[in-house]
Amino acid sequence: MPDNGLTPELMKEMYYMMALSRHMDDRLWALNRQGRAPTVYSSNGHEAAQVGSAFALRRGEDWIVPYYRDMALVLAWGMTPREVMLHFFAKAEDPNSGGRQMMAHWGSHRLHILSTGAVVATQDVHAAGLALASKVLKDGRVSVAYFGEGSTSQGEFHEALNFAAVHKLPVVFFNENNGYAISVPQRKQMVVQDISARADAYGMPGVSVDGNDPIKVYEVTRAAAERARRGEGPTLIEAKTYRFVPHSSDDDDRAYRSREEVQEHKKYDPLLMFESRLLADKILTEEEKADMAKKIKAVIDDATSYADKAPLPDADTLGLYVYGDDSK
Amino acid sequence: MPDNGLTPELMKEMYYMMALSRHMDDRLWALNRQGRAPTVYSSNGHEAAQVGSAFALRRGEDWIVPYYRDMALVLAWGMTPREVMLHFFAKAEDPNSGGRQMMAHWGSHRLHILSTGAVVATQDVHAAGLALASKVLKDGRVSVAYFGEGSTSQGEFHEALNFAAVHKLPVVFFNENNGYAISVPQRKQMVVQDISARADAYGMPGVSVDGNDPIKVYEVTRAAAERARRGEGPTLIEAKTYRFVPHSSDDDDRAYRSREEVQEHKKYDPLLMFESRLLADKILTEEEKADMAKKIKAVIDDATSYADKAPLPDADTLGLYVYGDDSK
Amino acid sequence: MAQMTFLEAIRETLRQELARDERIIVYGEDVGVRGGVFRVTEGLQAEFGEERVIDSPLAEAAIIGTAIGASVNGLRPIPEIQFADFIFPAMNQIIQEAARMRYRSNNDFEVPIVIRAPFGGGVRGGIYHSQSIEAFFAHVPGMKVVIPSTPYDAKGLLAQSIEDPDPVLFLEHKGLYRSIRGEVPEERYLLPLGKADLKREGKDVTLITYGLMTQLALKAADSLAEEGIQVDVLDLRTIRPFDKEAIFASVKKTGKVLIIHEDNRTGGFGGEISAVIAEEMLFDLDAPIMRLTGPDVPAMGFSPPLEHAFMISAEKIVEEARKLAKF
Amino acid sequence: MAQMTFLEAIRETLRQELARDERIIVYGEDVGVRGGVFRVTEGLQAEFGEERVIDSPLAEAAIIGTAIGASVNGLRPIPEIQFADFIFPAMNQIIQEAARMRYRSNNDFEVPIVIRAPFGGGVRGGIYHSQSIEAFFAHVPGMKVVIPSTPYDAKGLLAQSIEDPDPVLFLEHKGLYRSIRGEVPEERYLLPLGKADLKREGKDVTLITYGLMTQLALKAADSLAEEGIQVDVLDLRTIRPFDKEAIFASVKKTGKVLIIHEDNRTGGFGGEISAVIAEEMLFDLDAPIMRLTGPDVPAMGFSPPLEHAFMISAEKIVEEARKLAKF
Ligand SMILES: Cc1ncc(C[n+]2csc(CCOP(=O)(O)OP(=O)(O)O)c2C)c(N)n1
Ligand SMILES: Cc1ncc(C[n+]2csc(CCOP(=O)(O)OP(=O)(O)O)c2C)c(N)n1
Ligand SMILES: [Mg+2]
Ligand SMILES: [Mg+2]
Repeated sequence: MPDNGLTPELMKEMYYMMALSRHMDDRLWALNRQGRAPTVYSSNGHEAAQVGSAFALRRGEDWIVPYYRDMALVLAWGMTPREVMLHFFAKAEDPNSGGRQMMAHWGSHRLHILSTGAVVATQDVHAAGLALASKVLKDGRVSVAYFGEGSTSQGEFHEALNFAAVHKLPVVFFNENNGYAISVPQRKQMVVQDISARADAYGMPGVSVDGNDPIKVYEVTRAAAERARRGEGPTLIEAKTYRFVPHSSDDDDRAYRSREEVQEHKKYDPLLMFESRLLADKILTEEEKADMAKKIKAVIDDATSYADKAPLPDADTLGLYVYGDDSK
Repeated sequence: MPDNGLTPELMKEMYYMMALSRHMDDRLWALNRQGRAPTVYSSNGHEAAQVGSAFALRRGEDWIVPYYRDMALVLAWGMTPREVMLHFFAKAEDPNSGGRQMMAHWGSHRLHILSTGAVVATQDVHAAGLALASKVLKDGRVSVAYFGEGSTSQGEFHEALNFAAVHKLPVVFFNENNGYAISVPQRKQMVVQDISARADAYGMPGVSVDGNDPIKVYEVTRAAAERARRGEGPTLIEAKTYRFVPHSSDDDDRAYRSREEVQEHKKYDPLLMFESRLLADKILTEEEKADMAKKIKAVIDDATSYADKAPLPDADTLGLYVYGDDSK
Repeated sequence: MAQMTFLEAIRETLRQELARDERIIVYGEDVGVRGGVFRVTEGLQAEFGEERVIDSPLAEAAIIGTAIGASVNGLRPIPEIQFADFIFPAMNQIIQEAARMRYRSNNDFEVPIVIRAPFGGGVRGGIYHSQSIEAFFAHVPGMKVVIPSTPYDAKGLLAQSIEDPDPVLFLEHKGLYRSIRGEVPEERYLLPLGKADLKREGKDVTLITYGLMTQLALKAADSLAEEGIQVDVLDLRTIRPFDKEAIFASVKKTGKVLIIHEDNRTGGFGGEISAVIAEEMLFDLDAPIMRLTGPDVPAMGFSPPLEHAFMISAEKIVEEARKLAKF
Repeated sequence: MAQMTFLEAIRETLRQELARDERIIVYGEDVGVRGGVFRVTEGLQAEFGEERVIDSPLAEAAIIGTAIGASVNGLRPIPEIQFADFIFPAMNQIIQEAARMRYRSNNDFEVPIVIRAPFGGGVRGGIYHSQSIEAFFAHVPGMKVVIPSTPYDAKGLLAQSIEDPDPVLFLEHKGLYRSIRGEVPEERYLLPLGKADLKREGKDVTLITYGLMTQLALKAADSLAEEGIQVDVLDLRTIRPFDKEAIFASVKKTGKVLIIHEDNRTGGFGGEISAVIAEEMLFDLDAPIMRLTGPDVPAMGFSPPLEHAFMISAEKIVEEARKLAKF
């Protein structure tokens, strides 16, 4: 195996982030089912793709433009569990939106996570724009847009890739292909099997990778980021993965996919597979694993109770920050 | 040469249509320069692509959704020179828009030319929609969208092709690639050299053809239309050609391309090349050619004077046809 | 007569219309197998097949643009936009194409499509699942904009929208879907576009509104009646065209007007209503023309205090109407 | 002071700003080598290079969307939409993204971009090269909409728009580009957004307008003066925010209001202006609030009789103002 820069420590950190996200996600569903928050969007199943790619970038310095599926990504990028929970509970302190946006609409200037709305594929264009500035200002940053395969049907996906290719921008388009857009399976969304096949239309490299393997994802993302930093332009990456839970807590996925199908995919659970591998390779010990589990539980408990107690935004703040001069 | 269904008579008709369009175009520019009409959009240079494709379809039965560059197309499709001139002069009798739209915004329900606006790439989606109805209603029609290479940067181009591919619609996307979008050369518009390379992203066949050869264009269009009629779905055709005149009469192309470049392309003038070939192949005689030239002049003279004398729309009609119930 | 929710009335109308006219197709994101994210189209694909109830790719401009083409070539498409907030990628197709097609072709073409979209807030949707979008489209000549407030109206207006030869935007307030029930005749009936419905008669103040706000206004009217204030509740039902005659008749009677909408205030459709009154009825007025609207912030916040502060309520209506009555 | 056309004033301001601030980039379709289809950006690419004056692909959503991203990462983009009629494919990026970014992020992000777009008719542009689009954007919290009427104003307002920390739509009426000349100081100056300019003082009637219509109103004011009618010509300069104080001050004085815009009547911004007057100044009015606007047809016809029938003229203004004066 060529040196990919991944030390055992980094791999353990990756594993930790994946496990943290999975457990956070489980907690969010539990809280939702208890009626304590109205909506969950999950990264459950996508952890390897998200965490693997995050580790390949300069976290906090490069720009990411995530979508609602990307909790594992923003955790790996530096958002704390408390911050995620504050967002989930829509509290005033939520750094993503101050409780203004529904869960999973990420954003943090400090962390270089561009604020996101809900309209899919807009983030692709924004990432190209961030990269346009990097090219002009020569700041050495790479920008990465994250998006589902369904969103590639949008015109803005096409416009973003084309613009970025023409201007050789330092940007990576990172697709998390889970085979469904809510209930719509990929074959009703497009004829091609691989999202990466769309890269040729823009004269940029397209690469498909096993999105359940964080190391492979790390490697392709790293290569794409390096290429971007060298001034050679954008790359389209497709990480093939699966979503283990419904689209959101408002969805019921039994209407559109069989339990057998879901079970089949669970055989390739990215978290469990990575765990086995790290254990087998003796990168992770059973003891470390147990410690991490304990730590994760503590961190999530802390985040939950902190966020639970935090105040809601004041109704009087409704009119603030429509314009920059409002704050003066 | 395999039998492509093109009889000498049809080839002569093709030639006639190409020559008619070229001479119409020359007349439009002359009228514009005399101050008798404010704007010309030309098909000058694109005649082979447009006429060749028209002859491969069921003219008047299939649907075409042209763009402003397509005067030769609509003439070949059945619009009369008088109708074109009425449109150019924005007279009440103009069947395209009753003088409401600027020149080259074609449309005729009778001829199955869908009314077009100016926003590029919208027609791609409309053609897919016409074809969706054909699929449901099984009317056997094929729809064809025409568009420039610049317009393929628009999101709606992408959405149209994807939608058509998923639903296997009987539609053909016909690109007239002249290398420029007003002043912007293709290399600033996209990285790929061939528009047809964009077809793979939708899992549909893409084919590039010499757009200066009406026979070749005819053949690929015919194959695409047959494929569509067989229920096998859409095709993307790229006809490579050149525009010999500025983008419109408001443009000055010396700012963005050299006279040498234009002269170089004139060596491949589709009208002159086709004429030589028909003469060499003895499909057309010098005498027939002279007769046609005479007829064309007469037809254009007639159209010009007819349209010139025709009344302008009455100002009182301004409020008509905003809604269907207005007419009641 | 059957009691139905607002949502059921729409579903039943779609079913009845699909059965009545083979040219009708319904499509959009998740409308088929899943029956729509709100279940409005539940069961329709099973009943009418995959060719007439279509799960489309995730592309709003394509959804509307293909509907335009399909309508020209003989179908009667009823595309759905999953949330009104996501209609913006299709604005070009709606405004520049669907709404201008008849005019630009000098009546040679028409675009009979009905675009359905759930809109509005108060349902914990946050900034991107709560928006009111009607003002953008009510400004567009060539468009019609229909916004029903009851199950009965929803059926009659939807059937009429399908009959209409022009593009109709049919907006369904999410707050009505399951909260409002009412009697709905089984047989087909049509309610005209452009005619308001005086949902309650009074004499002191005119409340002019549409959609969910009509229900809130009716609640407010009850409370106001207890205070001895009698209000007209004029439900516009359609805002383009809108029923000036009905507005003028009510204003003539009361001399006092409160216009209510959830949409942002500045540039909202309330301004237009106010303007026609100020143009034509100025000397019939006994008080300033007042508007009670959503505030001028980009959209509704997600957190309950923010959502609550944004939303119109019966209480807020009572308060404003009372001020006017006492004016 | 130099005499300049409206168009030259904009070009010179862009040049001055590009020279002043390295973070500014100008881009759009044909703005580079060709200098724009109206020549507004002529010479800028030669002077500032291909990296700062960019010929972009033909894709409006990408133009605006990349400007958003670029502004977040440190640039000050001034994207151009070639004709305002072609802004619709970018509506989603403008309304849902640029205008909502600050609010949705609770002030963590801002989008300082200036979108320039030529708009308006009377120049033989027909349905798709003549439209007025301001009402769509004036309805959007988070947006600012600037519409200058003179070369002097164009410079000061464009410079201020560039300074502004929020997205600004800067609309340039094509009818002003070469027809209007005026003195323009060479040095940089800023005119505040949200402040109207009383371009002429009268006492009998208030004309409220913006853009090219200001010039027509000033012409009308001359004719009216000959008849002994003195009008206020209040040029709003920016319609979001708009200057209520200046409106109220003038209405207080004259008691008679004529609002003028070329945009379609129903749902146009005139309704909003009328509504705030009817809300706050009703008892200062001596006559109905009148609007003189483009008619409710999808857009301006191409043929001269149709274009002429659509357009506002000084004569039409005189006629309406005279009626009001005599009221
Ligand atoms: C423009 C737009 N239309 C519709 C929606 C509603 N919607 C939210 S998520 C979604 C499916 C997205 O699927 P995909 O891109 O595959 O991402 P996944 O959720 O599978 O990760 C839809 C239709 C939206 N957010 N934006
Ligand atoms: C959405 C949109 N943006 C901008 C324009 C202005 N415009 C008209 S034609 C044109 C260039 C089109 O180039 P291409 O598609 O290559 O067609 P060609 O004229 O070369 O045949 C532009 C930018 C438009 N009509 N529509
Ligand atoms: Mg997916
Ligand atoms: Mg071209």
